[in-house]
This record gives sequence, structure tokens and C-alpha cells, in this order.
Amino acid sequence: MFVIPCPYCGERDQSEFTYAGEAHIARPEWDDAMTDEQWAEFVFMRSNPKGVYAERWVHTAGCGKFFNVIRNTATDEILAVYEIGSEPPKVAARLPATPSGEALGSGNDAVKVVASHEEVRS
Amino acid sequence: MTPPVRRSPLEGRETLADPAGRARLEIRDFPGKLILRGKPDQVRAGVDKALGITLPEKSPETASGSSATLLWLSPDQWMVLTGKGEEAGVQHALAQALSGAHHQIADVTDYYTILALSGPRAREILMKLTMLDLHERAFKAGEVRGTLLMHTQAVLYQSGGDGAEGGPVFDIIVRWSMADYLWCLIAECGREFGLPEQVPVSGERLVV
Amino acid sequence: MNRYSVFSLIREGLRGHSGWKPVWRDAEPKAAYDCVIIGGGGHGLATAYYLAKLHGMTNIAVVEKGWLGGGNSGRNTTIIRSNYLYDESAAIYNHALHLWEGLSRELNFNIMMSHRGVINLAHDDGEMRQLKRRVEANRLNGVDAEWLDAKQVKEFCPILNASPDIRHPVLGGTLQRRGGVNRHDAVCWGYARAADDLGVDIIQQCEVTDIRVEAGAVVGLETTRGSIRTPKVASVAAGHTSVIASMVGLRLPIESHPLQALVSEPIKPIHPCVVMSNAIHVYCSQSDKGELVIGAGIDPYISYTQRGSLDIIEHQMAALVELFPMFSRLRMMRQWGGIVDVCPDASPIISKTPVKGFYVNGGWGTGGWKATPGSGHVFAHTIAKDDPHPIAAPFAIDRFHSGRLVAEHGAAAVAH
Amino acid sequence: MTQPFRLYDRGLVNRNRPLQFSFAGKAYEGFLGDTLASALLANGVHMVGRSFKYHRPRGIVGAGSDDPAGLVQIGKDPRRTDPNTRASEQELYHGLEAVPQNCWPSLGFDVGAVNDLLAGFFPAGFYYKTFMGPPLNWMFFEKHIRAAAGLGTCPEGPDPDRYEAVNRHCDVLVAGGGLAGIAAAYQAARCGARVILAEETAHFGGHLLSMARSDALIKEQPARAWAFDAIDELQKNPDVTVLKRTTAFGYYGHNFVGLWERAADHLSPTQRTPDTIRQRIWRVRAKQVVLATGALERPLVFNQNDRPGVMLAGAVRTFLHRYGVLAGKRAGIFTNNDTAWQTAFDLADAGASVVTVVDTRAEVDATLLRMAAERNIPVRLQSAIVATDGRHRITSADVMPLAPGGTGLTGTPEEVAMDLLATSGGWTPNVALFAQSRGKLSYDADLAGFRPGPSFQAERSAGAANGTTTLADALAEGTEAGLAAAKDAGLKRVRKTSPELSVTIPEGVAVEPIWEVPVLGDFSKSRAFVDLQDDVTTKDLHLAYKEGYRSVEHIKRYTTTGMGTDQGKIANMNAFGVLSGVMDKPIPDVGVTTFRQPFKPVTFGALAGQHVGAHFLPRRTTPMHDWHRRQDAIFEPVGDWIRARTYPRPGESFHQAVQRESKAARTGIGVLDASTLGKIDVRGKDARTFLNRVYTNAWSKLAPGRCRYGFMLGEDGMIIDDGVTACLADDHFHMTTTTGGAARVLGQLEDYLQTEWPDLDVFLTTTTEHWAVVSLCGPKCPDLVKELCTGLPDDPASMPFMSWQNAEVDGIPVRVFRISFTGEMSFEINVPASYGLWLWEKVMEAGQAYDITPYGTEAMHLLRAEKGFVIVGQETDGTVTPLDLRMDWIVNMKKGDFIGKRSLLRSDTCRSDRKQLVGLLTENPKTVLAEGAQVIGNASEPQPPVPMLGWVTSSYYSPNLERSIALALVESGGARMGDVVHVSRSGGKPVAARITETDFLAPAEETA
Repeated sequence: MFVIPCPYCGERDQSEFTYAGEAHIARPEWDDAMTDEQWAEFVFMRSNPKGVYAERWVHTAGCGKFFNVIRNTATDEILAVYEIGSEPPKVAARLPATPSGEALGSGNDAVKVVASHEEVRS
Repeated sequence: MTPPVRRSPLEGRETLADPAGRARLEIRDFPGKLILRGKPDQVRAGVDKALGITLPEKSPETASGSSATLLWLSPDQWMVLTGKGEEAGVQHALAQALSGAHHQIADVTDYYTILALSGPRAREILMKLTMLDLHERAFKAGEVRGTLLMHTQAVLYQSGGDGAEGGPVFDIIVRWSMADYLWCLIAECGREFGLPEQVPVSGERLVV
Repeated sequence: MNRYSVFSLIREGLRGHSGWKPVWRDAEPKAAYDCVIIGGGGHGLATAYYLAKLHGMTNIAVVEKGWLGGGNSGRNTTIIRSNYLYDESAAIYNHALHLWEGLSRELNFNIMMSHRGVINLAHDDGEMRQLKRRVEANRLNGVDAEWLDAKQVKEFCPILNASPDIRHPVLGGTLQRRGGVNRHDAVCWGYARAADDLGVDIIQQCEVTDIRVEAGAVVGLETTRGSIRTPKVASVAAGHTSVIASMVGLRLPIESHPLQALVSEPIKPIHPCVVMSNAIHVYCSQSDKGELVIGAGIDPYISYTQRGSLDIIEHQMAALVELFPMFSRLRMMRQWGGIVDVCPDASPIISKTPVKGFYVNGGWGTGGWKATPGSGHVFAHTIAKDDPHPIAAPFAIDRFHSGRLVAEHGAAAVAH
Repeated sequence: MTQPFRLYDRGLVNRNRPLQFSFAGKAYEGFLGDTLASALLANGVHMVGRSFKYHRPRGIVGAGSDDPAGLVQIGKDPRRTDPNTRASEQELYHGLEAVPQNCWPSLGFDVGAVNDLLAGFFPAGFYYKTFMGPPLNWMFFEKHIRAAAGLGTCPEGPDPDRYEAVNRHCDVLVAGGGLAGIAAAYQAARCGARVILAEETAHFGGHLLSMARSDALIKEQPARAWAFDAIDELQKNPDVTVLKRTTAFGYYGHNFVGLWERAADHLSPTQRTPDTIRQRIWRVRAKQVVLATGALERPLVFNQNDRPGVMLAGAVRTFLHRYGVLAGKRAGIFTNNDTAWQTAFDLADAGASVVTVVDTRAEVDATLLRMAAERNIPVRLQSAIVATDGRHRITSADVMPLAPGGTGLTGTPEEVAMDLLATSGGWTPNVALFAQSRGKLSYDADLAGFRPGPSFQAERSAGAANGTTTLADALAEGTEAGLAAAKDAGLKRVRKTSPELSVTIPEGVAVEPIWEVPVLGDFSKSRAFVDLQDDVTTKDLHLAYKEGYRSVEHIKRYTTTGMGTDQGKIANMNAFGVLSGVMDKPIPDVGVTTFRQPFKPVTFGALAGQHVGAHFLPRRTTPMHDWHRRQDAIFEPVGDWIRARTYPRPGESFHQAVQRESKAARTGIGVLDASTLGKIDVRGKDARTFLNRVYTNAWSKLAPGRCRYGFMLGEDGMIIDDGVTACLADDHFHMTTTTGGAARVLGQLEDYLQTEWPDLDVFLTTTTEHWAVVSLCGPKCPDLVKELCTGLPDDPASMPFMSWQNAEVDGIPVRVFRISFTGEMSFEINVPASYGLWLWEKVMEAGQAYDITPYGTEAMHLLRAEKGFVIVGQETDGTVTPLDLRMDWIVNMKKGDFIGKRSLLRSDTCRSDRKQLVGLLTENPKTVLAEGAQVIGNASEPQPPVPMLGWVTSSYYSPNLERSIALALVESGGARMGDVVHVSRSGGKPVAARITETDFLAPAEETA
């Protein structure tokens, strides 16, 4: 359960929110020339990245407002929140690092041990 | 001809009180409730004009006047609480003052029911149902927050202070159809503080 | 490879088990292969096995970033059934079920296929209608399926709470007797051993970092253990399908969610079958070791952490106790999470792609395990022939363009 | 009763409170403060159960949650019995009844032990290699294997106990109530932090309670006194929650930690009231976490190391000092580090005879040798135990010198008689929670164990959990951790309050790991157990690797090591050590298996909390619900709602009642409680534009006072909801949705308004439950409406179809909608919910004159089917467009864009041969088709797979048409009017039916 900083209500438990899918997928203006493939891009195709990801949540049990969240899907760290319609801010994240393919904080079980007290790349 | 009778979703439920005074659960008697929606700069003046109340404009603010209390729900949404039967008058006054401004006023008096949970242990009881931080430094008198009480959404409004005799008073604003579920669940969570067990209405024939 | 049998066990028992050979070679990656399969889970290993066995492609490799069967194969609740609504789904899952039935002997590895029966419960009128529709369609598709009334359900699974007074009383259910559970590790190891015996290189701790494409065609891939030249790359990396696809610039209609499961402490046999309930969100069986194996719901958000939220587990337990009151005092011994790649229509993608030589098998959502042999079988055909197997054809990516979806969730078929 | 192994000069037990209990049917006595394990040991009972696979005798090995072997079944009440309960964790209460597990007919003589004789043929993973058949297949063998497996037995249920979950926020959560944990909590609280301190056992003090009072001093007082005072101070602080019998079981994301409190398991059932909470889950959101969970001792792995009486040296010391119990009177010690020596000294000082200290190391600290000499304890350095004897408890051990380097043996074995063997292989920091928090472990060669490496979440480890080995360091580290945590939680720094601690006995570990004690003779005959519960030996680990299982995760799964109820707390580190030898790799390269939640098994009921039984899920009911109940209606769940389905009269069947209600609604007056329909108030100057974009039809011209029916689609073009929307004013609408769709629709509409069309001036507010809805239907209902309502036309029937008006009933304002879901003359009266029951009763009262008939959802479904109206979710299933329903008239492709419009043009979605909605009339009018039945072409079923043309969505016997009717989705249905198709049935030949239009009430020629 995440702690999600609602831009309007402050930090609340995830249970008060509803996930609303990938952010910044604008509904295309009607265009007679639009192909089925182009339309499917909007309806179905998603980036679904491992790492930095812009998504939408709505504070269902609170203010009812939709807003954008930037989260690292490799670690579930929330890196930024911002209002609908504004540009995503720049963020720094612990990105998946090969060879393990996993960042520190990833639940993925590839590498769980560091040989000594060496720092794990962030 | 039977004269009109108002009934609450908790018809037949009696006030629950711990003999030791640790907690008390009761039903508010049909206070009027309106939802006001609008952009603050478009409704601010009208609200002041109609109700003499300065519009609360951020979480978790509330504001009270002689005729109503405004609870902040959202950047463009407020709940207006009035006395029993006074919602129509307040709605009219608001509508007048806001004519011309893009806004919405909906009478939700019967959409919601208000349970009042009070007593020194009220916070502990509610913390069995909400993930909100209800520590007295985190949720103060006069504050309002929408949240989730297990399976039902609700608005928590601390209408009474902690200094007050008998601890805080939380007005729990919940949908009609969820009221009985919540009533019984709060009582269940209050059993360790002397509230009696309450069994939800149930036992309908569901099998043919 | 050693032939496994009770006699080999006795022979080895008498000589201190000194004669057992490795289940598979610890292969070093070669410079080039005819095909490289990304993902050493059940589906990937089955694909390799059938490519080698049925299509003569033995100069191939399976590359796995971790250890075989360490992804969703080792994390699922191993429920096997084929009672899906639509013809396309029934075809592939029933194809898989037929293969499951002979698999232990075919692989000479006991996968502990236990046909103990799978019950899907109905708790209201709408579910009754949907499940009866499913039973009818199953019957006409040659999938064994029976409708049980509440009494028959209780007879088949006596520990169920059949009280008419609970929140969602059991009104009836469907039964697939050939359905059941099996042993996930054994399936992966069995396929790996058989594929290795046919010459397939199985390479663990080898993560793909990039796929090289020239003139719209795959020419090879980069791994943490060096470059590999190959004209064919097949992604079977459940949980990372989008990540692999993005290496060739492909976007897919897939979102990756956490899915959790848990087991209880082992107890003596108490649960005779597999019970699944959509309305109450329970699916539960008991392992041969005695642990109750319980699947929980998926978290609503995308995550690659293989971790879920506790509240999902808590709701799961409340539902379980509602349906099986006697389990209340048992204990959760171990919980874990996997990553499920979910398609909008709750059906998989088994497909060629716009990139020549790049094939995708993924998007199985929460229901991939039961399809493992069938999935590998038809995917191998699709790769070898560069032409979709008839059973795989309906699951091509272009269905999301035309709209010809296989909307199993629309039909409220629980996909576990 | 006497307790032969009880000491009367030490321990926290209350000797004035003897408690009677029984084990395996035999009566014993213990004291208040005992665990079942300490009480059994006090009575000389070591053997308590049988192992999982070979059914070998198992005794008490540890003194806490790490014990893999001492499992019993507690309680004889079939509803309250608890399987797999750790004797070393179960606190003793008066009348406790415990029985051994996994043995038959008795603990002493167990038939299953035959497995042990055949163990040579049952190596790791043997079941993967056989039982494949033919002739006998797995299903045959599985029965027997399942019966042999499992441990305890499941209760019969239902569970009579109560559980609950509570939520808490805090600045600092401290897991572990030992010295470091107490110091951390104490310091953090001094900084003004909101603190939660959770201790797993019944007592705070941790290791301090496992040593003599005088061994550790603070200000000349026993250190434990300082610890108890600190706890007292914390308990007085209103911002501190001090929890004992509480285990931090799960460290989840965003610093959310689950605590499991056993609030009543130490009480006898008779001491509990109906209000007693048995167990409680604390769901803690902590700004900072301090992990002070101590260290776990691991045993040495040697041949025949699994007999009852072979225990962890630290546990022996704990039983001695915490409970006042001598685990044995002739004790041997076997160690590779310093700590076990203190066990020897303490046992000797307590009056036991310590027959030998066997240490694998060539050299040990001179102090230890001196202290041993003072006590006349025979010491054997650079030696090992190579075998043990004793059927149900150890009676002797064979000791042999180790060859230099410790890789082999030399000389001859010497048998030493003993009734207790305390072993220590070193200490492993308890990093389970740290690993769960997704920090990375790092290997510490000095400890020969893993310790916390880089952190991921807001957490820090202190004390033995952090690899610290002396009490003074633990105290200092705990204090520092508390201070730093409070600071990071945003509290102002205050003076450190850390007292001086002195220890009067040797500390430190100085471990020299020896993961596998050399075996005398044939290795393949040895039985050196790594996992005592699941019977995993070093041989199994060697075999797994030999068979090509290289990953530690594979070896875990193949051998099942660490997969028991203790999840390998003491086994795993030894397994990694053994494997590093087998693989010839340093331990960090071997890797570790994943530490999963929970740290120890947590009761399902506790996780379900208070949300079970009557409180499981909400049951939403309408204002008129009481009336329906009084009629003894049959109800149905519709989503969260419980709706009245039909109102059978005495002696009437469900079917008869539905037929009667449906008939009455077309001949007299029927009345339906339609309150559950979703309602949304839509207001703003762009409201019409908005409606045009969310519905498939056009809304620009709908006049105030009029209503219109509409479909909403998803962007995939499929129907998601339908309903009637009324125009209240030019910029104001009252939208209705399906009962189940209300919340989803509002969410989707807000989404579009906030995200896609913020430029539109439209506000939405849900009013669903503000209105109770009484729906009147039937030719006579205008008269009743006229009688009830003021403010309507003299003849309410003159209200145009699809219009609405304000009116009053006894002065109560209502909205009257002239709409119909049955095709019949119909009015829907909306009244504020608090008047709903009153209005309903008034309608029933006034309706008597018209023989009014209440009807439920089932008759409503039947009535609308007679008219061919669809129900979203019955005629649609997420794959159906309005065109598939052959309702082209409702889709306006000429107006601008609307949600889902483009998808209707996709090549597959606009196929003409899609499944389309039609009516079906069976040739035999009495035959009612089954809903869900499949439509096929042939009059008889060919062999599967049988091509299916479609399926029956709705099917009823119509009392008004006096024949069966059905709706179905059929391929190219629209083009097949009049065709005869066949509908399959399980166990019967297909039923012939003719395809018709869907409106069965329309004049016959239309459907001909």
C-alpha cells in the first residue's frame, strides 16, 4: 500500500485512491483518415515501462480529483505528483541496473546479496 | 391518510453508549445537506453574500455561520450542512447569490446520513477502520477529511474539540445504503470500549 | 540422460545415489543459434522442447536472466482447467489439457498432474447465467464440464460453507473433473531436462540487454554473457513482455500488474479439489505437501517489483473464511508476488510481429500456467513455420486493430 | 506433582501459580510464565513429535519462533484446536491440552517411521522420478502421499474467537524488545517521537533474560532492572505504544509494517469472554523503523544431530535463566564458537554435570579454558561429535579429534554418555525484516553470516540484528538508532540518554565456521540434518547439486530445505554454508533464498480481522427494504445491493409468484421499488455538448420537461451502460444509470471532464440515494397517480411519453417521470429517500382499491423481455454494440465524435455477420429455453466441436403472451427473421425455435 501525496489533500493511503492508467495519452481528435491501427494505439497500446512511469490516480474517497504521478515501477517509489494538464517534472530514479536487471529496492529476486558493503548503483 | 413520516436508514437503532463513558454512537436528526460545486473565484462572493461565510478553500478547512457550515471536499466542491428542514431555504439563498456564476447546488440531504461518534476512545475506534492519521495533533477540531472506512467512503468532520468534556466528536457522513453496515462495524470496533454488539440487518431469503 | 523409474531409484538407493546425472547441461552461450528463446519459464522451456522435438530445430537456446522457473512459473497456484467460454480459448486450453495428461510419461519426469476437479462457484443469478452459458459452450466444444446445483457442490467439496444465510450464498457451480493442479517446478525441470536431451542449450543467469534489428529483421541479441547471432528471437518473458518488446521498438496492449499468492502451514488432507469463486474472489486448493494454496487478487497498478499490498491479502483472507470457516485458525506461512502481463481482453498474445523474426508469447494475465504445454506447442509451430498455428492464429496482435477480441473477462470467465 | 528439572532459584515463572496441563494424554504441572516447552522440559519431556518425511523423533530444539521441530497440536475443542503450534511459543495456561502431531498410533510407536528404514530409497525429489505409471498413475499414489504428508489437523470450524485489525501512524517503529530495541524506543520517545515498540515474547529484555542477573550491570544494578524501568517509563508516555506478544511479521512498501499481537492465546478458554480479541493485526505506517530483532543461533550439522535432547546452546541457556529449567542433567556441549561455553558454565553453576565441551577450534580464549577448569569441565578442542545414540532422546555421543584444518577426522571415537547435547554453529543476524524491506544483504566473514547492507526504505538495524555481538555495543547502537530515527522523522535532537553497561562474563563469538562436520565412514550412510522439520540432510544438498540443480533456489525447492513452518530460520544459513562447500564458491556467490513475508506464520482469521461473518461486506438496501422483508419477499444480490426479487404469496412457488406479478403489471397495477438506479445531477452551460459526447444519440434538442434513453459505450465501442436522462432546465439534466454501473459511470464521466474536456462548463453530482423511486406500471396506474399526486394534469395519462413533471404528495415534493421499462403505461415517482417507505406504504394503501400488486426484479426482467428491452449485463457482456442489438436508430454517426464512435468502424466491429439480438419462439410454446443455452444449426448435435451460432441471453414463460419467449444473440440474426434454428440442451435433443423480432408485444405480422 503506497502513500500517495494527493496534490489537494496531502499524503493519504493508497486505499483511498483508484488507479487510472497511463498518463498523457490524449484522446485523438476525430479524423476520417485515422486508421484502425492508429485508433488502437490510443485505445489499447501502452508503454508499460520498467522504471520511470507517468500514471494517473484519482482520489476516489477524498477530493475526487484525477492527477498525475511519476512512479518508478521497478521499485514503486513515487517520484513526483502534478496536476492534470501540466508538464511532467524532471526526476531522478534508481533505474534497473544490469547485470541483475534490478535496482536496489526492486522486489525481483535476481540479486539479493552484495559481496561487501559496496554501494548499489542508483 | 397517513401523514408524511421521515425515516432514517437507521430506523430502530438506538444511541449506543459505553456505561464508562469511553465512547458513544448516535444518529444526527436529519440535518440538511447540500453539495455546492463551482470554481472558488466564481462562488466565493456569492457564498459570503448568501451565508455570511468565508469559503474554505483548502483541505482540511471548514467554516461555520449562523445558517450553515461549509465543509471543504474538493477544490471545487463543498458540503453545506444546515439545520433540519433548512436546506431548501439555504439552497434558494445560494442559488440567488450565485445566479450567473457557473455552479451546481444539489440537495443531498437524504443521500447522506450523519453518525456521531464521540468519547475519549472515539479515535481508537475509527482507527480500526480508516488509514487516516487520527492522532490529536494530526486531526484537529473543526477539520474535515474524506476517507475510506473499510468498505465504505465517508466524510469525517470533527465537530467537537478534544478539550471538550468527553473527548472529540466525529460527525461521520455516509451514504444512506451504507449507514447500517457502518453503524454495526463501528459498534463492533467499539466493543472493547463498552459499545454493545450490533448485528446488521440480514437474513433475507436469497435462495429460491 | 538417466531414465527415471522406481527401478532406477532402487538401484541408486543401493549404491548411495552415486549414479544420477545432471538434469541439464550448464551450457555456455554459443556465438550463433537458429533461434533464441527469451525466458526460461514453463512456456519458454516447452517452446524449446517442441521446437526441437517436432520441428527439428535443435541448434537453439533458452536464455533466462535468473533461474529456470523463477518467474510466474514458480509463483502461480498451478490450477489446470480448460473450461473457457469462447471457441478460441477452449481450443488452446483444451489442447494444453490433452498434453498435460500424458506429460509425466512423455518427459519421464513426474509433474504430479492431479485431476482432482475444479469447481467454479455461482453466487447470484447473473453468475448462474454466465456459468451455465459456459457449461453449454464447453460441452459443444468437447470440454468436459458439468453444472452442479448447490447440493452437488457441497457433496463434491464438503468443507464449503453452504449456508443460505451468508452474504453470497453458493447457488451452484460448474465442475471440470479433468481439471486440477500439478507441480510447477517439476514441469519446468522436466521440460528443461527433455529439451537439453534433444540438444537445446539452457543458459541461466543470462539477461538480454538488447535485440539487434537490421532492415526490419532480427539479426541477434546482446546479453550479459555476450552477443548472440540469431535470425529468430522468441519472447516468452512473462512479466517483462513489454520490456523485451520495447527492445525492438514494439508497443503492446499489455500492462504488468502484481499478483499475489500464499500458502498455509501444512495440515493433513482436508480439501479434496480446487474451488474458485469470482464474486467472493477466492481460489483455493491443497498441495500434496498439505499446504493450502490460495491465490489473491491483482493490484490495480503497474509494478515490476514482484510485491503486492497487504490489504489484498487481508481481503482474500476475509473471503476465504467466509467460504471456508474452518480455515480461520490456520496460518499463512509464506506469501509472494509475481508480475502478470494483462491484455485488455484477458486473452494472450501468441503472434508474429511487424519485426521479421521476432515472435511474442505473453499477456496471459493470471491464467497462463494451465496453458503451458499448449502454448509452447503452438508457439513452436508459429516460430518454426513463421506462420501461426491454427490454434494460435486468433491470438495475433492485429486483433486489437480489427477489434476481433477474445473477451474472456467480458464473459466473466475467471482466468486463473 | 514435582518437576524434576525445575530450578527454584531463577527464572521469571511464578512458582506460586502452578498450572495443570496435559501432553499426549499425560498430566503434568508447570508454572505461570512457562511456555509449553519450558514446562515439558521441567518435567523431563523432550520428544514432542515426529518429522515430516521420515517420521523421526523430534524434540524441542529452540526457545522461540526459530524452533523447527517442537510442534504440537493445542486444544481438544474441535472448533478451537490449533495445529502446528510451537511448544516454545505457546504460553502455558491452566488446563492446556496438547497432543503430538504426525504420528500414529502413538508418539512412541509410529507406523510412519517405516519411512525412515527405507530412507535410502527416498532421497530428495524421489517423487519426481517415479509414480508416473502405467499401470498405476499419479492419482493412485497421490492419495497415500497426501495422507502421509501434512502435520497437524484442521479445526472443524467455525472459529469461535474474535480478531481485529487496527491502523496506526508513528514516527518510529521499533521491532524487537531486547536491549537495543528498548534503548532505541527509549531514546526516540525522549525526543518526543510517537513510538511503537513491539516485542515478540511475553517479556521485554531479550538476551538479558537469558543470562544470570549479575552477568550484566548498569549502575551496579542488573541491566534488566534498567530495561524494565525504561519500559515502565515508555508505558506511561501517551505517545508511545508498548506491545508484547507482538511480532513484526511483514515489512511492506512505503514503510508499512504489519504487527501480529497474540492478545489472548496465553489465556485458557475459560478466561476469555465473548468480547475478548484473540489476536490483533497492527497495520503500522511508520516514518522510520528500527530493526532490533536480534540474532538466530544455528546448530552444528553433524551425523545424527536430530535426536530429542540435541538443542541449541543459546536455547538451553534461555530455558535455564528465563524459565528456571535444566534441559538436562548430564550435558554435553558441541560448538565452533565462544558463546556455547557460557551455556556450559551456567549449566554447571546451576548444578548440572557438564560431561564435555567439544570445540571444533584448535585454539580458544584462555579465559574460557580457565573458567571450564574451575568447574572441572572436560574440554576437547579440535574435536567433533560424529554420532549420537538414544531412541527417543539422546543417551550418548561419539567424540573424535579433527584432523588439522578440520577437513577430516583422526584417532578413534570415544563414547560420552549424556542426556543433553547443546550445540552452537554461530549466530546469524535476524535480517528477515530487513530483507523484506528490500535492502540488500552483505556477508560478514567474522560472523559467518549475512548482515544488513544498503537500505532501501526508511529503516536502520541495531544490536545483534546488525551483527553487533556485545551488550554494551547493542545498548549504544540502539540509543544511536533511536536518536537518528527520531531526527529523520523530523523531531528536534535532544541529549542522548545512554547509561554505562558492564558485563562480567566473556562476550563475543570468535566463530570458526565448520558447515559440515566430517563424517566417520560412509557418507552415503550418514544422517546429518540441515532442516529438522522437512528432513533435509547434507546428502540431499549434495545430491541436488550433483543432479544439476545449481541455483540455491532450485536446491531449496528440490530438497525442500527451509520450506517448513519455520521457513528455515536456523536451517538456511547452514544450507548456504554447506552449498558453498559443495559448489566451491564463497557464500556470497552462492546467494540466498528470498526472505518472504510473513516472518512467522500468521493466523488467517487475524488477517481477516473484524471483517467476517455479518461484517464481511456491506449490504446496501433501499428505504423500502423493511416493507419487502415484512412481505417475506425473496431477494437477490445485485452488486452490493440486496433487491426484492419476487413476493410469493403463501403456498405460491417462485415461478407462480413471478407469473402473477407479471400478469398484474399489464392488467391492473404493478409497483416496483426502483430506488437503486444510479442518478447523476448534470449542470452547466455545456451540459448538452457533454451528453452528445458520452451518449451515442443526439441531445441538442431535448426540451426541458422531456426525457431520452441513451447508451454509453467504452472507447472500444462496446456498451457499458444505459439509462434515461431528463432535461430539468436548459443547462440542467437528471441522468440515470444502471444499478451496478452507477459508480463506474460517474467515475468515467468525471475522468473525461477533468482530463479530456476541462474546457466544458459542466459539474456532476451523484444523487442516487437521495431519491427513493416508486415505479408504477399498468393500464390503471394513471388513476392511482392522479389520486396520489397534486400538480399533475387532470389526466396523468395525458403526460407525453418520455416526459417528467414536479408534483407533490401530501405536500412532499416529488418528481414524476412518465417513462416505461415494460412497454406498459408507467410512472416513476421520485421522492426524497427519507419519505420512501412512507410513500411506498401510502401507494400500497391507496392502491388497494386497484388491487395493486408489488412486483420484484424477476417480473421486471420478464416484463421488459416481453417488450424486447435489453438489460446491460444480460443482453450485453462487454462484446456487444448498439448495432449488434439492432438498435441502429440510437447511434447517430452524423453528430460529432462520441466515446467509442471510432471503434464502431473497425473492420471486425462493423461486420454484418456479427451476433445480433433477435427473439426466439420455440415451436412448442410450452418449452422454455435455458438461459445461456447455445444456438446451433443442426437439429441434432454432431460430434464436438459443434459450430455455435449464438446463445440465449434471456428466456421466460410469458403469462401475457401465454407462451415461452427468449432473446438471443445470433450470427447475422437480423437477416434471418423467420428462420428456424436449434438450441442445444445438456442431456436432451436440441429444441427448434424460430427467429423473430425482439418486441413480442408488437402485432403478430411484424414478427412473421
